[in-house]
Amino acid sequence: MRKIFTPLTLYAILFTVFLYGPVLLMPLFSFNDNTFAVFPLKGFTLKHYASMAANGSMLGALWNSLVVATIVAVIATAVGLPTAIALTRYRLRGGGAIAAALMLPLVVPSIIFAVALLVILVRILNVELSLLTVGASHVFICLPFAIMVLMSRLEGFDKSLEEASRDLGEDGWGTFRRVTLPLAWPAVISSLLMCFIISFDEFVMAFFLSGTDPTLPVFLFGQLRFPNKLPGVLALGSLILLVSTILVVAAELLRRRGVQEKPA
Amino acid sequence: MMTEPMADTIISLKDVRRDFGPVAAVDGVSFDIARGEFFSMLGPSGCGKTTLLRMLAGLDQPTAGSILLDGQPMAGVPANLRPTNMVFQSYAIFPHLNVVENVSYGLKRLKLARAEEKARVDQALALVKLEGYEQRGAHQLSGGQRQRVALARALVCRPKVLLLDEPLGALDKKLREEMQVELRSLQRSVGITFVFVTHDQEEALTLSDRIAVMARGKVLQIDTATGLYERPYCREVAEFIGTMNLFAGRVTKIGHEISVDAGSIGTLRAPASEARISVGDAVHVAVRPEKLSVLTGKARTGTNVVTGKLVASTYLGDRSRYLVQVPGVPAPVSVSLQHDGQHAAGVALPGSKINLAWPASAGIVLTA
Amino acid sequence: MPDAMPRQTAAGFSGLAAGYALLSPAMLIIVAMLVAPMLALVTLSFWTQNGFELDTSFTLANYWALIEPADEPTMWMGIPFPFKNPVYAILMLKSLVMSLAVTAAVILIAYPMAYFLAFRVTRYKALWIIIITIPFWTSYLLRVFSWKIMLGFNGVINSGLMSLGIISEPLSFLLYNPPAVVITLTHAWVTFAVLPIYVSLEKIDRSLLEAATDLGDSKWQRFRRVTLPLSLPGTISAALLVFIPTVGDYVTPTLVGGPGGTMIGNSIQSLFLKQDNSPRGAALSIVMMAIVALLSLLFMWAVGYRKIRARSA
Amino acid sequence: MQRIKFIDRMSTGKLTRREMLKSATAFGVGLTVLPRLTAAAEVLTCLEWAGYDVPDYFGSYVGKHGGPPNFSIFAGEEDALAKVRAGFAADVMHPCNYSVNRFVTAGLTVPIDTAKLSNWKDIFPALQTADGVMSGSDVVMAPADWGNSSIAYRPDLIGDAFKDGETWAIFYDEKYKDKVALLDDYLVIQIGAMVNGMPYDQAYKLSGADLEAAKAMAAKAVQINRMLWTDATEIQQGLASGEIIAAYSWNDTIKNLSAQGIPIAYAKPKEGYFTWFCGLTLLNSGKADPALAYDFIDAWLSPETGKVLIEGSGYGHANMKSFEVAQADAIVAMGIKDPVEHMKSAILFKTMPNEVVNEQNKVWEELKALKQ
Repeated sequence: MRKIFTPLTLYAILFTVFLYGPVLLMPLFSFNDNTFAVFPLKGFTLKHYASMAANGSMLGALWNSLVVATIVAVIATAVGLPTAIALTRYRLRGGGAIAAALMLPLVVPSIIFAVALLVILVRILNVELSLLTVGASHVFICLPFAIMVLMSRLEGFDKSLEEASRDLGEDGWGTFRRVTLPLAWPAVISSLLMCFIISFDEFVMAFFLSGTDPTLPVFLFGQLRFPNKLPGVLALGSLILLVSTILVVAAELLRRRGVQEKPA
Repeated sequence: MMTEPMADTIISLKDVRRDFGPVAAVDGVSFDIARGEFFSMLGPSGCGKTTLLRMLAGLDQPTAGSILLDGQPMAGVPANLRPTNMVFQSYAIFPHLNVVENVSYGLKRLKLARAEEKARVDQALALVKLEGYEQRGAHQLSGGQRQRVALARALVCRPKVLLLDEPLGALDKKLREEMQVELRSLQRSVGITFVFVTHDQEEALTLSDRIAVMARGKVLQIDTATGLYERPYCREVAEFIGTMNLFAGRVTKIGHEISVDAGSIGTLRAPASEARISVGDAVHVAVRPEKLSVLTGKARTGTNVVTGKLVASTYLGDRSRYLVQVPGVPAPVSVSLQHDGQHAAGVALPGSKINLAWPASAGIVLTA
Repeated sequence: MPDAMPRQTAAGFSGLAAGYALLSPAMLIIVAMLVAPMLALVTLSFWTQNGFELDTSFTLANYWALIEPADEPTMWMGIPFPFKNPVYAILMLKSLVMSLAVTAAVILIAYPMAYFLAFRVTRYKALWIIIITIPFWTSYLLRVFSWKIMLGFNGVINSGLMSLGIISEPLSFLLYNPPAVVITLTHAWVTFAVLPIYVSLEKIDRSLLEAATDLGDSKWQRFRRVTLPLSLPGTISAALLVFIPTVGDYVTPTLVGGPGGTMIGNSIQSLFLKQDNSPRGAALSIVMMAIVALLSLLFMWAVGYRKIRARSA
Repeated sequence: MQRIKFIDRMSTGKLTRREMLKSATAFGVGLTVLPRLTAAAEVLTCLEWAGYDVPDYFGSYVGKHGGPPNFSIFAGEEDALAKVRAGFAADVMHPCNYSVNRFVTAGLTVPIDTAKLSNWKDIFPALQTADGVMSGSDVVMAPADWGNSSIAYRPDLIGDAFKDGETWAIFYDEKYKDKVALLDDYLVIQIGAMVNGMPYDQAYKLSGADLEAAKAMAAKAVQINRMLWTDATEIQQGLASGEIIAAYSWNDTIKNLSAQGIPIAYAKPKEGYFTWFCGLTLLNSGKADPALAYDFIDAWLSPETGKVLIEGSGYGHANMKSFEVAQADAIVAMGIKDPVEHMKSAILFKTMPNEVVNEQNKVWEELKALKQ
């Protein structure tokens, strides 16, 4: 009786094709024996991967981005969660205005923030530009996203669950840890993922606020200007794609094994 | 099973089956429901009653078998096109709509004239006594009010059959009893067939014209409240409805009465049974607590007597409840005694020896 | 704020103090990183710049320059712009239109996907969600570049259409124009929109959907009358999430837009970096922010966001 | 590094109580923006173009100091200027002659003492005194790399566009709509004026009413050009795929496309072609020992660096000796027979007054915005 192939499934597949279509050109051209990413393809080569592996500063930039994005995702979500709880669970005076203020970073073009922050950080606070300044600016631009995602989840679930936990003897922290957090978990994961992606990909802030350690987008922006460097960049893009795919599949397999090990 | 054709059948189930993977939630069920009947499905959770109800609504499809609704086969008819409406266990009040919008939800597709739609909504709200709550939002209603909205919303569509999935489960006892009365009178006044799912036997007995007792996906017995109580078909039904004392034994003779050798307590006699029984079968003789009496003198003929020790007695005002340990019977025998002068309150003391008697006609022979 | 039922705080929480305490880390970050730059920006917009020197005497000239009327309106796409410096108004309008187009496209594309995730996927939900986020682990710049290959002269689309014999000459209108910016931005933001919509769909009590069916709704009616209204909060979040930042984007127009694809962000960037006129740049950004904020509020008001939120809470 | 130093100083008791307190407070204020207040950098910091942060270009510096300096990458001089003006501390910056004036005017530079540069004597004399190198009597930029800006075109696709001689007019000709590409720069206005007969000496400083008059040509170019490119990859891809048949290009386009076997020619248009050069400038915000900065600049000026530049990317180098050590065919591939003669025949970009830069930028942005 159950229909497996519905129009909606077909749509989901088309959607995935739309998402991946342009992205998969990267691996395609990374194996193409041509400096230029144009059709027709010339021949198979691995030399672009060799040139990428030899490019120490590119790998350094990749590492910088991974570290920054991970820390930013954790901090933004950790700060966003109590904020979302406060905004959904308490009837705060001025809560609406606060919520609106928290969304402001979305409205301001990042270049303006970047320049203004640069002046404030360097001129007034006398802070040296580094990955920390990039990270701080990323936490700032990720916060609205984290809060939005978390709020939409927290608004949904029954408050009596938290009250039940209090009733069963948990204190505020225990209730948070044993009830609120597990229930908000899908949104926490969404928030972490979203913040990671935003930070990993953010260019303008990083461009202005990085010191002598570039993040990957800043580095790539420079590299893309050199036609000779392009294939190496495509090789890196493909590798990132491959690694993230492997990670995801591995995580899913582990998860499923974990599920099966539980007695039915 | 009782499947004789009824004069005016509205629902007819034939060998309905629903499998979830290897588990049969509903395992070959057949019965009919008459037009205008208040029909309940009673059973412990997981017995398949809700699944059966959802199949009537069209929210679930049978794996096999057929459902006829007012003579029409329902296979392939989606829920929205069936002449049934449902009151959900959670009430499923639309949170984005107010009371009137909720109640008129099902009317929109009929494209009635505004006045008529309003008249029908008002009538439905009056029926469930919710006048004055028209503009309330779903989150501003109490549990009882939500239940009434759900009822009005379903009734306003004038379904041929109203399906109710434990609609009183979330209400407190007083409100529940009130609602039971209202539900019953409502059903009489609108004359619509109600199919009611519950796990509360008292509720089922109070409300229903007939009750289907279910277990493990099967219907054990369909009968009126009296029928279920007085003439259970099997031990399971007997134990599910009210309290039942059971004495195990083996059939030794079948005549106009049945004789059962119950081991150490001797031979028990019981009236002939509808069930197919032959000599040598292992059976139970079942007897309700209120059919037992404490024997003070000599037993009359045609009376079964057992002897035991009183372990507990509870004073309940109009009656007392005794628990009597009878040697050879695993569970203590439960006795309910009316305080009608014959038995004074608090006569027997725990530990004292006691003789219990019941007329042979009060017992029932149940197979295994 | 008037409200029918005042929200209760969770039992035992010491009320408002705890609430504000929970807010404080975020507030601290926002104040430090938002208020200070914003104040700087507002102050700057009232100053003038001569070369590299800032004249700190108060003036409204920067705002006046944005709306100063002219005798002869400048025509652009058949629309008259009666300003002395019509470029700002033109770019503002163009940016808004492009951004709205992106938002509409993103929501239209993301909604069915979110619906699929919420209602059709049962066993591999997490896997699906991660699958749609994987492409975003690669750099945005690379994805934009990939779109150039897709849309370009010898790109996938042109090569494909030519090998199928549908066209004989490569189509050149695919790249370096506003539609290219819209396509690229849509691709870039669509996953961000899927997540909040998915969350709000996932939250919908399934018995509400059954109730709607039971009350006679076909699948489509049920969607229109129950699913869609109940998923509006997430959908609106998603729309704002996309609309607001894309208005001020300037990297994508630079990369794929060609001269016709420039947006207001490019103008702001040029004022700050190339024309040594940061005060006017600041004024332009403030006006842009105000317009975006106003439009967002208007939009939320129009769809009755508050009402929806209050009811579904 | 800083942290190790900090701990080291703390353990040896060199850290004062006040410094400790300051650091501790700063640490408490925000872990996220952990400021490094002890700012005596022992490493040179260079603001460099993306892609030029490779040791090949400053081999002798690496040889002497054991490693490369720190780099902060920029993609356009405007970004770099904004960053430095905002207070970013760097010792050396790599501007080009047409933009260095903006750094000088902004008061960010320090004059260079050429006596400290061993390679200065071998710099092309034309470059030693060129526009942009000198600010008054001071040397503010040590010229290092140079190249040309001219028309790169596909001879196989160009048709008869250049039958009357190679010309910039192709970018302003309706016939070549969507087949040509200029740079995204106000230079489009200046070249437009040159096509109309104005010499570069006047075109580069167009302003006011003259600039208004020159707008029409540029507006035409905005409509006609397929794109206005912002990076070299974009334009080389376009030429490689045949999407573009002629483009404003630097020398590396010729080198890269020929290497892929794509027919490509570098025009000598009748209106003239351009030479740009870039060099190294000392910034006043630098915190490192100036001797390090001079070592770095000197490394850039060495013939070895020139050889790498000529052979590797097809650009010229300011040191005359580079052309002696570089492979002859690499020099020919650049389209250069006699470097000295070559430099004379090209138009050297001029330093524009800052106000003119602003004004032309404004007009240029407006022209692009008004494209229908």
